[in-house]
Amino acid sequence: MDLNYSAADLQWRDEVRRFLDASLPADTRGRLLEGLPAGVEDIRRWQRTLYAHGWGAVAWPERFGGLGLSKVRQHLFELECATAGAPPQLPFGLKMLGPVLMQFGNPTQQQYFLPRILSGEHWWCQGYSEPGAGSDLASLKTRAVLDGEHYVVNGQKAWNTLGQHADWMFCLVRTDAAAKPQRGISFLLIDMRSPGISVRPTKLLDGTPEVNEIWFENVRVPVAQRVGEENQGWTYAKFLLEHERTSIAGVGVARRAMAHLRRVAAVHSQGGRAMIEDPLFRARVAQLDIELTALEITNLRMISQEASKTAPTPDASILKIRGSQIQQAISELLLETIGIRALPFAELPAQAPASPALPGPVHAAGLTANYLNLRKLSIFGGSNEIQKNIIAHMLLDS
Amino acid sequence: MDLNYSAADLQWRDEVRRFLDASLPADTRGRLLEGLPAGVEDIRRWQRTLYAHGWGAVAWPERFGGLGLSKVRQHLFELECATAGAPPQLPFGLKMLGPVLMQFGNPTQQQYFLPRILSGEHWWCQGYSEPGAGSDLASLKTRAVLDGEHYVVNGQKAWNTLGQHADWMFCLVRTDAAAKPQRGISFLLIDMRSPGISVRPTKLLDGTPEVNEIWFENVRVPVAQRVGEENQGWTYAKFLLEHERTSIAGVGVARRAMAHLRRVAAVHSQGGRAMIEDPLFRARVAQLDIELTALEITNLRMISQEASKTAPTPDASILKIRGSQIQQAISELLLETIGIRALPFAELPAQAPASPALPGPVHAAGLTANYLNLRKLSIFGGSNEIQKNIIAHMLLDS
Amino acid sequence: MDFSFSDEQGMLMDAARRLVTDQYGRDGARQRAATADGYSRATWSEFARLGLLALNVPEEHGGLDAGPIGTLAVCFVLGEALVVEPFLSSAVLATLAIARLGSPEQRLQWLPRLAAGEAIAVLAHEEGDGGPVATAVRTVAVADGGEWVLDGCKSVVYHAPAADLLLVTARIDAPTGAQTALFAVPPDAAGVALQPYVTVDGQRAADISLHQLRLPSSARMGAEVGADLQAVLDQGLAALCAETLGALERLMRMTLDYTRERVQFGVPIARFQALQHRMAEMATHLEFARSMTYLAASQCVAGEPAGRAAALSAAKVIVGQAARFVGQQAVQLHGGMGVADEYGVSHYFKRLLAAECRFGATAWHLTRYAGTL
Amino acid sequence: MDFSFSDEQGMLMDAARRLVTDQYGRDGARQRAATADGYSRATWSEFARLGLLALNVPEEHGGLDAGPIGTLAVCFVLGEALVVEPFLSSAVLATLAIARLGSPEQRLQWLPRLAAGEAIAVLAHEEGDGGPVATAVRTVAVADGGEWVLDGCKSVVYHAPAADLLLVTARIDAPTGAQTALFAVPPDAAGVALQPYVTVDGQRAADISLHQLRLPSSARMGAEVGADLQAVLDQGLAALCAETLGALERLMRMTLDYTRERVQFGVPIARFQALQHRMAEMATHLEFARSMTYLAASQCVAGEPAGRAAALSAAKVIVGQAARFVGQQAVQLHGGMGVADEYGVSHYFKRLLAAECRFGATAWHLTRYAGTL
Repeated sequence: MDLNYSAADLQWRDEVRRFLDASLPADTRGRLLEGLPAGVEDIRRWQRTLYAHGWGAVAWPERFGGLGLSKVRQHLFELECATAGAPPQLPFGLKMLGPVLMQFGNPTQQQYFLPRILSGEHWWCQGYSEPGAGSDLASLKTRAVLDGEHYVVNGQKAWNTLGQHADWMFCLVRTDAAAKPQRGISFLLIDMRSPGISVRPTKLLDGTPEVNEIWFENVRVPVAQRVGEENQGWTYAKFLLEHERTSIAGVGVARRAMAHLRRVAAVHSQGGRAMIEDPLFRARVAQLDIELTALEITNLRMISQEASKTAPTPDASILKIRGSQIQQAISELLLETIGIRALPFAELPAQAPASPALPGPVHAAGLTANYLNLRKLSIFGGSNEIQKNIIAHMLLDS
Repeated sequence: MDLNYSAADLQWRDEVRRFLDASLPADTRGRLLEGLPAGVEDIRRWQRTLYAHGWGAVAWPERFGGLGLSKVRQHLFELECATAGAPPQLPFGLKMLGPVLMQFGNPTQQQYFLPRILSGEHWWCQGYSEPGAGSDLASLKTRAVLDGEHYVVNGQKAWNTLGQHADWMFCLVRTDAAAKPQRGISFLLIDMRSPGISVRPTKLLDGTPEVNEIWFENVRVPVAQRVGEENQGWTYAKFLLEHERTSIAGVGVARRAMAHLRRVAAVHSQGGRAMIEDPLFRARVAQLDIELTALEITNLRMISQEASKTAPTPDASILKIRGSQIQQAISELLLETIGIRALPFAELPAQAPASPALPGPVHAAGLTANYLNLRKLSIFGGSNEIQKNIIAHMLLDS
Repeated sequence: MDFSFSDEQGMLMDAARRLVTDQYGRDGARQRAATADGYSRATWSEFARLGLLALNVPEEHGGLDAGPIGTLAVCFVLGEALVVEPFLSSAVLATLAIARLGSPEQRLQWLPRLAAGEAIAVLAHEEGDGGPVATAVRTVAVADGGEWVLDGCKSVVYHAPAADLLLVTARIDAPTGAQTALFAVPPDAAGVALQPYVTVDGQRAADISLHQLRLPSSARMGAEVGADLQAVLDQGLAALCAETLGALERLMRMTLDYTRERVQFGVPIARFQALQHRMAEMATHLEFARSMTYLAASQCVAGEPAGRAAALSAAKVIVGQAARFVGQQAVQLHGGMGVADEYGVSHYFKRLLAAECRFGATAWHLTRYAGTL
Repeated sequence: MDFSFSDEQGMLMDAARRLVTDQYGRDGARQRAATADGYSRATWSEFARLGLLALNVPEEHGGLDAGPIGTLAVCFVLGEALVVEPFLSSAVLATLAIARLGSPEQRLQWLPRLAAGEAIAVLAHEEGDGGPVATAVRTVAVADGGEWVLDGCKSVVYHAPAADLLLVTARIDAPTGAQTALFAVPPDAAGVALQPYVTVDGQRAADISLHQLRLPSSARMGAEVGADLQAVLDQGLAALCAETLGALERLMRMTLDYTRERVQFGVPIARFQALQHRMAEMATHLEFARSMTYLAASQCVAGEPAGRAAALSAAKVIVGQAARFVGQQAVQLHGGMGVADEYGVSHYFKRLLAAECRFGATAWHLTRYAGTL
């Protein structure tokens, strides 16, 4: 047992830091370190920058253009990027579809799609949830009927994240209505410019149009864009959900938020005293900082031991719950730091580096929006209630 | 709306205070104000004292020897007694069986038993829970078979509080095994000296023998000791459970504990500073003190509005949950006040006014036992989980 | 000990409920938030017509003088519908301030107009330093040749953009120590600058800066105003608690309804015990908040100042924690519907969030209460 | 980055597990608690026979020098069974103190005897003022004609009643400032008085008062011992975390088993979602406690002092909060069985409670950590 990074790991970290120093745009960095979310263009530009450096997908195997990094070095990469103020890499292509294509896609699919994920040319989105099937994916209703060399897709997807910018969607559709709920589902890749698709962005609590409702009306999808076998989509979806969870804890983003909290609490005064000097407030910051350390060690422990697992574990669910709770709690403390200055509110502009135009201290401008936005963390991607169900079943059935 | 006590209520409170000043034994008072539990003899003696003053059962109607007090004055009486350091009056006869006998007992039963409850001559206990039927009373198995003028009772009761001192037990028994679970139950009064009863006291976490297992082996109970109709016992039990809950919040006891917490925290130092001067600790005391105020107002509001209720409410369950949580939380803070001095441990002597013989400050002696003992509050009398079920059903089915 | 409303208070609630039903419908708060003013002048006239703006006007000026309990009754109903008209700002805080502290001329000038809905006044006191304390003022008033000169800043003054009159607190350094004073200030006076904005709960507020603002000596209201101003602030806090209680109760009801209707895994999600227990906890928070809201109003009727301060802080802590818990859990139990801005939960969540921050946040009141132990 | 145990550490765990299986059975802790000594000398000999008492003895003295990770591995297993023999007191704390600070003679005199189980030593340091800090000593040592004279009190010294040697810390006021010094003290020396008692977790401890205790100069161990003593205390805290983790894991398992077996309302109570979610939360606390226990031991291997102090405080906070939550919920989910002293849960609950209080309570460590922010 040795909880220190190896010298080689630390070398990698230093390399990442040098790269970030040199290549992360100052406007993006400034915006993210102030607690504001990355804009769409920040995300696109950063993926292009990483790709140009050969780091478009550090976790992918080398034969698909990745670095084949160990899990620990993946963690270091994400941690360093996040704490430096880099935008997130979109998970839909890189972490979700990519591994599915590598495992189940045919060579044509792999050769066409994987490089375009890597370069950022294709923005992918996920078509899983539906209005009546949020947590309960197996009850999805969007139908695809075979018509010669095409599937004809009809139905509706909901809570689709950032799909209004997407070029492609990977999508679960029902291809056999007679089968049991989890059978009869297929996994299709759909060009978002196909006729018959309409997209309606929905604002979240903070006013950002981050999720969409998407309707399919007789959308024709070539059979060649089905991944794997017909009616086996549930298998691929499960595989994907497992891969989605590698960096589910969000340690890097939480570390960035914690640093931000400490900066704001040192600057903002209430009653003539910087908030960080208030013993109660300071203790709450300390509690969260400790929990974040426990989350990070737990994350490292779980990914280190992943290779030696013999049975499924509730690890990912534990990380998802605590990760979301900690991020939400940091956002709450940030809000409390500024007291009454949490009240003035404006929706965030979409692009770096602008803050919302509000009177009062600049550091207060995005904090309310941030708090509101992060309420989603305990709901999307499998609510914390669903995660607890998973944990309990694993504990009790083992 | 007026949340102040009326002048007449305050007069009553002053009368109670004068009585307590004059009549509450100093040894009992000292012991209870130090956070130690009342001994069996404290309880017996106090009931005799109250009875002699005509206050054996202030809540009972005057025709049965009570004062017919309003709910608000009952609250004041219990509050004043508890905060002054008076022992509890045992609820089994006064609050549970008494009202059942007044409502459903025949005149013979009323005339024999009620005065003996009032005087303290009869110590009653409750025979509800069984090893396989704790929260789930309807599944009880103790059988009573009619044999001439007697029922013959066989079975086992569990988690019986203080029955080792009892003269009588009111008891739920199954008289019709073929009926549905809640039918076929009868309500018997059993003389604890009947042949065939054996009692085994069980120690709780703090070492006090507070609950018992009780076995019945061919115990003969005269039919005249059945309350009400055969197989209608569930009706009486439900009536009883509702009456049990009048002072379920435990405001008085919690107020006494809070006063004790503030005394100990002002006296006990850690790191050269009285605990109450530690801002974090003080804030936790403040939070609890506030919650206790909210509990008291809620209790008063709910009992004030009881008369005008048209439908069942979750009031009692809300009071039980929050009352037990607050008492437990006070006991936790008391424990934390004394730091490492919580470690020395001895079981409490049964009689007033002695504290356990331990080195270290006297105020620390009973705190660990108190914390351990009070874990029962969220379990006995319908666990907090059961209470939440009740609340949810009332909310959702209304 | 009486927890019921009088017949008169019941009639006030009925009036408020009628107004809300007629004027607000299902989406009134959201519609108003999208307008330039952020509230409806037509609705404001309706408030006046129903007599609700005279609630805190003394009887001698033709008002109802309904007191803190009457105010509670009305604010509770307004909170249920998330009413955004400046009731709390003008008809509670400012009206009370003028009634208590105004000169006979000022009372005659303003109270009838406020009661008739012809003018809106706001109290500009808070400067961002924490709690609703009359003496916490850094804005300075200096006497200069028969005039007063004010310099300072006021933070997040709700409904200031709509106001015809600002009641501004300032500190006067007198030989006997600093005093709080109150001034009647026209919003368009030279030296007054408003920075208006939308608040998180969709209302309108402004920061107000006062720079060499010159006022005639008649602008000063009352002399040493500390105790009266504190009583006004206390009633404002009690009214905010009542509004918040209304919002809490409606949100609880919405959550119960939603979980009964929403089907997942083949059953209404209200059947899931974990969610049932969560709702039981929400209901418990709600009942505590109700009790403490009643206590707060009751203390404003009869409490002596020190006990009143402790009780109000206790109430704000309980109501604030209820707002946090019930708000967050309502969002969580609504799932995607909870975080989508277009559904109703969002609006309630944000109003509850604003209530947490206004009149001193939960932590501030907890610390003040701890100081009284 | 490696979270696995080495083969050697695995063998230590196996040895400990063998000992526990052979010696403890189902009820070993409870049986021992009921005896006069509070532990079993036979078991102690078995510890020695298996080499476990040499765990922290340097190799030059024939020991295993297994370090903090080896100690973690063993203490985890001992915690699972609630072992009450003085392993942490004597084989970790006192053995490390002598190995680090004893003179060659003291090491030769004591280490072989401690490893052989022929003697028990305890470190008497804590004085009731909070945390495990080397410099927090009020007991005074004064030089007097070639001897030392000690006066002071030590609080809640675990296993002191069984000790053949007390290692007592005291403060010496030197011209360069106060120093912490360590003294080897025979428990039967004149001026030493023990007040023995049972602790809440059924172990044995004593308060120790030192009154004009005269010691030869050779009794002093080392010179300025602060840094080494701190390292020993830190290892003790890490070992306590490991013990606690073992107890937590076993209690979690017991709770899962119980809820699968206990039937209410016709089904095993493990089917109730509210209880399932509670157990999921318990498991989450457990996993955090595991991570931080590993971090604590790892920091004792390699951390620099300031970072080590912060990490240890963080670990104690997480482990202490896990002990509180898992302990209380295990009792709650066991219902009546949870609060009845004769069932197994009771013993685990009390051991976890004791762990919360020892080596600085949760609040103390949280405050210390907050000071490092």
